Amino acid sequence: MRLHEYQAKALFAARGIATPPGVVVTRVEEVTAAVAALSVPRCVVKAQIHAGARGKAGGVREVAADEAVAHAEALLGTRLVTTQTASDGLPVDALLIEAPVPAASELYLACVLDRSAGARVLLAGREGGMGVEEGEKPVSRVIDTLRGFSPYQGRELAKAIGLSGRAVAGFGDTVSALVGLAGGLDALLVEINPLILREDGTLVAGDAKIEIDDNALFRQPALEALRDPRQGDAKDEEARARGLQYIALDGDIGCLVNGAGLAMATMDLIAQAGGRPANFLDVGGGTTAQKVAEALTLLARDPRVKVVLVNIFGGIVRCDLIAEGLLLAVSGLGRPLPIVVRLVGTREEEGRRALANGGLHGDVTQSLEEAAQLAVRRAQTS
Amino acid sequence: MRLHEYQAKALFAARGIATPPGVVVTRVEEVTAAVAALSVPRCVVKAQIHAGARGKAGGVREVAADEAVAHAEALLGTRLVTTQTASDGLPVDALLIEAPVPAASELYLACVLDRSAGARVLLAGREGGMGVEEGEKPVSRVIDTLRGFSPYQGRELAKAIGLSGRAVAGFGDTVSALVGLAGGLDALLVEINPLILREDGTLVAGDAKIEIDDNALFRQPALEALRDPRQGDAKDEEARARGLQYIALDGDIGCLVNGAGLAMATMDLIAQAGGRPANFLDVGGGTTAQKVAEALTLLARDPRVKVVLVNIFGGIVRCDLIAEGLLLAVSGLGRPLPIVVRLVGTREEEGRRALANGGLHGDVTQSLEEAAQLAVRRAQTS
Amino acid sequence: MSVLVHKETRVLCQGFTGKQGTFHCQQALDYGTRIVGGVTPGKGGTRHLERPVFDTVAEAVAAVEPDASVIYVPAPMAADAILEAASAGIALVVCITEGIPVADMLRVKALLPATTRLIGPNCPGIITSGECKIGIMPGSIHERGVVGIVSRSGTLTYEAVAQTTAEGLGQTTCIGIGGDPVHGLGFIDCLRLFEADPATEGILLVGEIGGAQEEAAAEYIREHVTKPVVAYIAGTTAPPGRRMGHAGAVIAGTLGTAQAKKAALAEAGVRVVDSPAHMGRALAKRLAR
Amino acid sequence: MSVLVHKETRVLCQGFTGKQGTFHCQQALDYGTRIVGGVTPGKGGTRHLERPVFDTVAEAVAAVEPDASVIYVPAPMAADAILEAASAGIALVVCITEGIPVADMLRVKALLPATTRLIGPNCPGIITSGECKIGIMPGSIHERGVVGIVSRSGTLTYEAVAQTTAEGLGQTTCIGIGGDPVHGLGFIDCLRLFEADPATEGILLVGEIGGAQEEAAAEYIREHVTKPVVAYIAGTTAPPGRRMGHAGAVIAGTLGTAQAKKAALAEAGVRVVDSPAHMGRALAKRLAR
Repeated sequence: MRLHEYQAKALFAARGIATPPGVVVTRVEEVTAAVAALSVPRCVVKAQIHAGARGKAGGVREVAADEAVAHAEALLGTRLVTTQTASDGLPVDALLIEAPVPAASELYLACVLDRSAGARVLLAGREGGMGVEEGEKPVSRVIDTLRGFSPYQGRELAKAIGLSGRAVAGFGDTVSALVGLAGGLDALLVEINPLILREDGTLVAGDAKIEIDDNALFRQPALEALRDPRQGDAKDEEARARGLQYIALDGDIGCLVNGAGLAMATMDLIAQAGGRPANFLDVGGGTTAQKVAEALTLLARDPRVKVVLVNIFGGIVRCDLIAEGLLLAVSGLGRPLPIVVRLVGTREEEGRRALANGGLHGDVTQSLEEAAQLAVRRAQTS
Repeated sequence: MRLHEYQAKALFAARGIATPPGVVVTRVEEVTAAVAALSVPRCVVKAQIHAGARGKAGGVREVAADEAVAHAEALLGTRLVTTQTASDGLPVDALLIEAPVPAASELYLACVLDRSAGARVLLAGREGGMGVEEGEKPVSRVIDTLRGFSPYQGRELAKAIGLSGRAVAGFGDTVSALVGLAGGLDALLVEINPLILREDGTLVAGDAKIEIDDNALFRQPALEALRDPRQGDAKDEEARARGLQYIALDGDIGCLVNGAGLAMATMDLIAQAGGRPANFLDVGGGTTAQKVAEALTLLARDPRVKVVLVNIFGGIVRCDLIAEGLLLAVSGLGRPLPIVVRLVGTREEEGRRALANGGLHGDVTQSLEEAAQLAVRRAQTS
Repeated sequence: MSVLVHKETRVLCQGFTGKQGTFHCQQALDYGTRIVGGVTPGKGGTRHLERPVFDTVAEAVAAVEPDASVIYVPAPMAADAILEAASAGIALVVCITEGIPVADMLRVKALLPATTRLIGPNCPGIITSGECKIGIMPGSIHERGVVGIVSRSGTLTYEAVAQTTAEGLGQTTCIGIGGDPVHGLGFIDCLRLFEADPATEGILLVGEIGGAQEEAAAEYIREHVTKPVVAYIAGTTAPPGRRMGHAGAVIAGTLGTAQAKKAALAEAGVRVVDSPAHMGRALAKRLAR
Repeated sequence: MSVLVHKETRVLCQGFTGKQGTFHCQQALDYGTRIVGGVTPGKGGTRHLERPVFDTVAEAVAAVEPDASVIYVPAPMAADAILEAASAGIALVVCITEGIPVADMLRVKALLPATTRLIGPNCPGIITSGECKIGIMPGSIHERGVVGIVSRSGTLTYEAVAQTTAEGLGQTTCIGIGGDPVHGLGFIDCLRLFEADPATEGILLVGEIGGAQEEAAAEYIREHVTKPVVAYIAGTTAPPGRRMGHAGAVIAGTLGTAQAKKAALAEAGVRVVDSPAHMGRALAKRLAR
């Protein structure tokens, strides 16, 4: 789960990491008061969406205080498209209006979960901001899981990236706070980019990115309130609520698969056959007829979906139950939708028989490749 | 810092440790409503003081619901004397009124800071309640500081004390919660005695004792609100606020010493000379004239104090400053109070000269033993 | 021969009396696996599936001497179950549970003694065809044979199994290492085992996007594996930055793409198939059958 | 001769530019101690007391090669300072700071490498008379001589020093091990050092109520110490259950009483004095001077 910049900055501030004076607004009418509260001649208006690269897309802009209302009006309620969003962008429902912070330089600092290290890792660099991708590789330090982190390691990291003077102590404190946050929040990533170094040697978090381990949300009850369902694809969220793994893609072939690996493989097969998947969807290893029915209904509601490819390897889950689920949903789809079914494994014959008897109008096959090819053909001809 | 039972139980409950239904009252008028809220035929009335052995002293008693008001009236506002309090007891400002919990047996469970292990240690026993002192020695398990605690260790501890069935899981959960509390609160001790095992195998904390590491209070801001200054000697609290280490004792010779070891040694010397110290007081290694003056004033306010023995080994602290502090306070003591001064170390001559010039009416010596003997003699003759 | 488990392997189940544990242990028993008992705190002393139930793994170890333990404990307590098994000295721990917090797995990783091998979590388990099934894979598709299979995915593994069975190759042992970013045995551990196992003639490696395990495996294969290896990598068409179901299956920036993995493996002499339908056939060809 | 520190010992100071660090380092310099630099994060590159200031201990180690570090860092950050010194490879760390949370010291204890000796915290420090003063003790009362002193208390140590000086015995090295329940060097470590030091002819041990260190020391003395030992234990009249100033000075139940400690020491052949005024005289008698 990702947090908005303003939410992450509130968590930063509570841990003693300095953030620019700022106010969150969700309606244009609130902007005047927000700017007045900051009492600055210029301000930075930042679109709050769950994606980066906002600056180049116009989602982060410094404007004169008296232009803030007009700029907010142009952003609020629109969808912002950046290089990191899907082609339809993400809704701008909130703006963070901040006082500008003059920077002597922009640093980079993050605490990430590194799978190859099997540990949390600190990353720090002299070139933050937009330059982080091109600049020198950040310095990295593994945090030993059992020994834990000690604040002096943060100061040593400050020296390792060449800081001196007052900034050494401040950077060390910031690292300590960051590590505390990552552990306390079960975060996969806590990133400050840029971490603004001011002329006087103090540090301010210019941006804030926090990503939480979804698996740990059960023990982070306070974070549930920070979820913004509008930042995900609506179907992603609905699927999540139903215990399905769903990711929207740009194609026209709906996929309904059990297992994440097989779901990816199905997408690959569709592409090899010359088609484009509309989604990734994993109904899970131990799925039920009800879940399959819900998944099919979900897919059918996407108008771009021209055909649905069902690919099930029945192991624990029985093919006859899958068939039952499909039949449960198919009559209520509200539109004629070709379905290609590949159904193998436990009770596959019973499953195929049920489909035939139940009057499912579709192609049924045992072959992985044939199923993909059939689906692509149906999509092209419908 | 010690917490009251009702405060500790609230912290227990927040961690999922079951506690008996209970209500805290501070006035007799609240008792009827409290008993009604519990809606039980009998209830347990428990005096909230910072000392154990309350049961034998009448501070914990089960009464019929309609006797609760009368019993509360007899307790509230009195001072309860137990084998663990000073002879004048501690004030009963609050009562915890609880529903009785029928016990199949009473267990013992604690997480203590063990100095010889250099680690936190779990203690668990089958014989809790009043029997903990006489019964079998509790089973102990060291918690490795770096490896930390894992819940299965709690279940293994349950087996080690011979629990079976449902209680194994419940006891394991309780141990996990206890360890979490101890670490989270910087506690030196978290104890549940008795931990009531009910017939159905569930567990309830019959009592709750938590002692916090004073040195860690700076990072436990929420706990400051739980401090009950009336449970300490008033002078203890005042001294604490002034950065002095003070402990009230039963004698008549006030002690003003720099250093904890020397302060204890001074008490020992007084006793050897046949006298009784009125207090332990350490003005600290790096004390100031102001602190010394405040300490002397504090001692003089105790009517039992017949003489003050000042014992200073000037190291970092200069004897002339000590003398200055004594002179600062002595005129404002409001009563004639003999003072015996033993002043050695850095600038001792300047100090003694200052005392003489300043008109301090007392005995000044360099000898440790002579000082104690003088003080005892003055106390006997005044 | 086989790797890690065989018909004599004595298997304990943690989370024995739960729905998952009950169902899959029954399946395993039907397959012929020697389930010797189970652990469910609070139910010690009872019996379940005609096997004894214990409160702790330590007790179970003393009573029934298991060689391996399979874990069906819910995610919030699963890491603790792994540590309990390891602390009781069990040599092979197979954790099926999915959804374990990563921070918990970091701690497991740091505490796991060298004497305990962990498979998973979030994996189908391990099976030696016809001998010992530990996990949730459908036993019926497995046949005794010559292929060692190691995979990050569940149902895609079944695909690989079914194909090698259909080709008449069969399997020695099939290991699902799991889809989580922090897990126990990796590709290299399994490759080492298969290389050393006389009964294994060829190896099928099923990878997916995310991380750099496949690249490391390629390096290892180049240096240490003499047996033919066929690989399939799922997720060639997966978009970057999105978690494809598995917590570990995500392309981060330029790291973890299927293209890079395929290239590394091909370079190491592995036959990489583009289609998941061709795994069995390609291996049969390599084994010249 | 002496133990742990001598006139060649190069000493670093953490918390160098603070009020405490400045005052006591000046005193140490006046005593002749070789203070070679200090650490104050954020002040690296400046100079203080005519010595270089560094941001980190690692930098200081590279530049001025200290043998020991003395810590005057405030309590909330003092444990971190100890760990920093240890991680930079400093062999002797003397922590003067009082009021460090016990949990922090547990972590220090667990992380401290065997190559680093810690004295303190909450202690006056260590001094080899006439050679090297690391800590807050008044240098003027010390005289070169033959007595090794080890003590849990501060000003009571000065009492012991003054008495041995007055008796004409003087001291080799005087070590304050500190009054906290969890600390570095203990009585036994110091007894071992004094026993091995040819210049030390007799040992003065100053204990107090709380814990069981004195009892353990008695055991050690019986088995391993051949030199005369005199001991005083403060707190014979202290009430149980109250912390007498030092966090470690508390009688818990029947544990940690002065009586038990005195008895154990006497049993081990130690001359135990009842009066703190008799420490020096008793040792002089033992040494037959």
